[in-house]
Amino acid sequence: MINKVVANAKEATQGVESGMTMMFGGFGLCGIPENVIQAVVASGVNQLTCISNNAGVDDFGLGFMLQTKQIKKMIASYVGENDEFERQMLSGELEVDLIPQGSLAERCRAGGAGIPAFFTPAGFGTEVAEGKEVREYNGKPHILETALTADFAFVKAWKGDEAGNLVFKGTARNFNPMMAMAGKTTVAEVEELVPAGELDPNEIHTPGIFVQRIFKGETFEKRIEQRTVRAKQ
Amino acid sequence: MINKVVANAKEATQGVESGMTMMFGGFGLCGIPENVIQAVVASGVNQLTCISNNAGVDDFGLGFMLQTKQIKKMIASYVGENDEFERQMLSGELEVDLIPQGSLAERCRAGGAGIPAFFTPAGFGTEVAEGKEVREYNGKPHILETALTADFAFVKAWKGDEAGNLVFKGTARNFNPMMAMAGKTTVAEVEELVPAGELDPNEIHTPGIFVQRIFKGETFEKRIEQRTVRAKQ
Amino acid sequence: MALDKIGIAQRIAQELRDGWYVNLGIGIPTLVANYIPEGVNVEFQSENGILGMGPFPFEGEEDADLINAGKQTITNLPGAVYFDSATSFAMIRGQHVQLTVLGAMEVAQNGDIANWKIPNRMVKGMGGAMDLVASADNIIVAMMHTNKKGESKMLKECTLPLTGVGCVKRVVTNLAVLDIVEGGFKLIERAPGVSVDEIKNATEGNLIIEGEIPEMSL
Amino acid sequence: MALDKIGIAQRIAQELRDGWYVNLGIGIPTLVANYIPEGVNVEFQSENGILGMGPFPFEGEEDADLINAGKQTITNLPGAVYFDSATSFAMIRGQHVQLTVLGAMEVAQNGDIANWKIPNRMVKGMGGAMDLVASADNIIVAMMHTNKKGESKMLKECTLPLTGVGCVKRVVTNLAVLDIVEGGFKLIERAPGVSVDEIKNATEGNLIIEGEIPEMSL
Repeated sequence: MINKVVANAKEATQGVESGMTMMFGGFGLCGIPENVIQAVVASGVNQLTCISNNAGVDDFGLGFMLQTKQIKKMIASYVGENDEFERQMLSGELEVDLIPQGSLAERCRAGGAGIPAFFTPAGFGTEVAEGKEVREYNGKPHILETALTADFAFVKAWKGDEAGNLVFKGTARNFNPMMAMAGKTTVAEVEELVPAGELDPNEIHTPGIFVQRIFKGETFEKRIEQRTVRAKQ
Repeated sequence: MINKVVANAKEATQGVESGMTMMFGGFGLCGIPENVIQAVVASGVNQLTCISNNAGVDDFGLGFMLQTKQIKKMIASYVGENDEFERQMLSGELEVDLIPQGSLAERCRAGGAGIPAFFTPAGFGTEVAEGKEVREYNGKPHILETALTADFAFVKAWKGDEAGNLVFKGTARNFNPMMAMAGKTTVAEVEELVPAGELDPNEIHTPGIFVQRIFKGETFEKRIEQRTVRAKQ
Repeated sequence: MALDKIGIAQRIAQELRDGWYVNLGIGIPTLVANYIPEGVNVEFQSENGILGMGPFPFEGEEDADLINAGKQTITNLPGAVYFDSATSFAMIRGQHVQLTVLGAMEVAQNGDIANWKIPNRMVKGMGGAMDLVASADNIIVAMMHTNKKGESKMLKECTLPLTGVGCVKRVVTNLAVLDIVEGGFKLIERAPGVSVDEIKNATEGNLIIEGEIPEMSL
Repeated sequence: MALDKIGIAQRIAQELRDGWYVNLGIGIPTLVANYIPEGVNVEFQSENGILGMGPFPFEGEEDADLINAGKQTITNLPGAVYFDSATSFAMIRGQHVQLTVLGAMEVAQNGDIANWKIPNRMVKGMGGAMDLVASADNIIVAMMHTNKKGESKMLKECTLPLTGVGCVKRVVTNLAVLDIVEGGFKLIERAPGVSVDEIKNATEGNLIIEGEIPEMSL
């Protein structure tokens, strides 16, 4: 067994540098690597290209890194929950590449899977297709999309073991598995860290081969963005 | 919940016709849909194109369908365990398309995922690349491979529920999840069939949306191809 | 009288067929789940990674790890399953989802749709909408027929950046049900008490009216 | 004396480095797992869907659902994980596996390898070999230096259909360790008691000999 355990978020983010490309798992605030984000903020690195489905909210998640202006370019599919983001984007301070959510997911998977490019129908005839090769398959136009990789991929799992194997909970899985595949160095923060052999090998979502460092997150706020409930009858 | 349960292999294979393309999950004899294979043999359909990583052995798995000469064309990655196969292939009775195992897996996934084509390095400079587009990425030549789909995909799982959700065991998972995605009609045979809600939604490998019919297999021989053991100390 | 959002959702719910997997977008489409016809079994997919989505949780039972694509806390139903985003869009792109219902800012008479960007003013991003509209065979748009200024959103050509081209099949608005056919918007049904003239006035694109146009029954 | 299969496996085991994920092909490569150097932690991947492969099971404990790529019954070690074939080759193609060891029928001095087909005589298929050799940065071939007739399998050019082009980095045979370099096979080590001349005679391709060639230490 190859042991991937490191002590904490600070140790897990050793080697991050200004100008790097970083992936952050999560959908909205669900399943984001909270502890790593704090550590990257504390590291003070900047001019980052960040790949994440969303950009957090003003005072949580990647929103922290927007406040500190550490992000030079954002690659995302939806950024509608963040005023500071919109301000920086419309003022031109922040470069933004918006891409379809499914293409984002598939491009990360492709990056991890050694597939340099693939055809998808998503975005044909829109701004997203500008400059991209178009080819017809099954009577339908498709555009050629390329793989995404990152210097660091930061993901958050529910449980993990010493070998870096990860299990996610509910819809907190989202982009985490593909980004784990696509990082040159992949860092996983987990709520529960167990010895190798404790996870059922049938129930692991992300094999440890994709994870270089794992640690038990210091704190998890797990903030809810839209608390919707119904009354008890 | 959309109920996918059918009574048995015979009912599950309703609609199979001569000339169809069929996928069969499994690696060697591990994780193959034994009961469905018997039903397809019994149905008497022929001129089939079969997509499967292997072709069974002479007297088990897809070997049965070779004996009955129901298969016109075989698409596989490795067929080294089957004398009748080799005979039919070398005599020209059987068309054979051998493709790299990883490309086979990825082409099935692509078929199910609406990705009509992708680039892979596998097979560049070999027979496999003949007639295929070559493009360089990251300084390395890649070939363009296209998606595979099938009229019927037959898979075998360990557990399944009424909604068609599937859980596999050990290395019996192999090609089953991708083929489940790529079938116009996907049929799953399972060792254990449980009511919807009994499987933990975190632990399902193949979501029921990919499965049109599910049944509890009548019998499972689960033959072992190479029984290798060590002595108890 | 023109429909409210609930009415639009109720009308769209009539389109659901037994055995369908359905993706509901944010806003009005989400409401469709509340009006599933009797005897019709459908499962709702949310592209962030769940099939078998249930209603909102009871107060105090919210789980931060269980949300829908609108980031709302939800529950799951028996038979539900969670998956990653690549698998989710494999379902969508691979046409395993039978119906997509989403909102729009503009729809054009050729089936083009725009719903993700107003240049220099609002850029929220397309989220999963571009994948959904490019992939699904069956796309229904839920929207208001006109904007707040009373200007039509049923256009000859979209003015905003497109989300997808020639993909919309049917539009259900507060005023009407319209199908995209060769030559324009074909009027299928009127909202209760809404006249054909009202619909005509609210539609900038070519409106095709053949025979008597029935009222919706909700 | 020329090495036997176990000797070849032992020599290749010396190439393992701590923290590596390793794919071992069928035949001699499989034996490498028995000779992992002290203090070196590696994990073995089998492309049919397991990481953390363990030894053969005790008699009576075989599980039909747990085999390696050679279809042999196996066990798993703590930290093991099962996955599907697409994920397995994502690991391989995505270069997450640090070393691939496989057999061959022929190797050419430019790094070409042939191991899947003898036209009109034997066609077993390439299995995962084409993906492995096209993807891995570090490929070691384990094989006999000559065939049963004594003819060299270390060639100027492969005569059989190729599995991959220019991909082999190192060959460990019963006679020698050879690296593929600009210009041919560079002789790195001799099997114990095997002379440089014996290796020269058994090598059809260009053999590069620089300085004193050390004997392997096993």
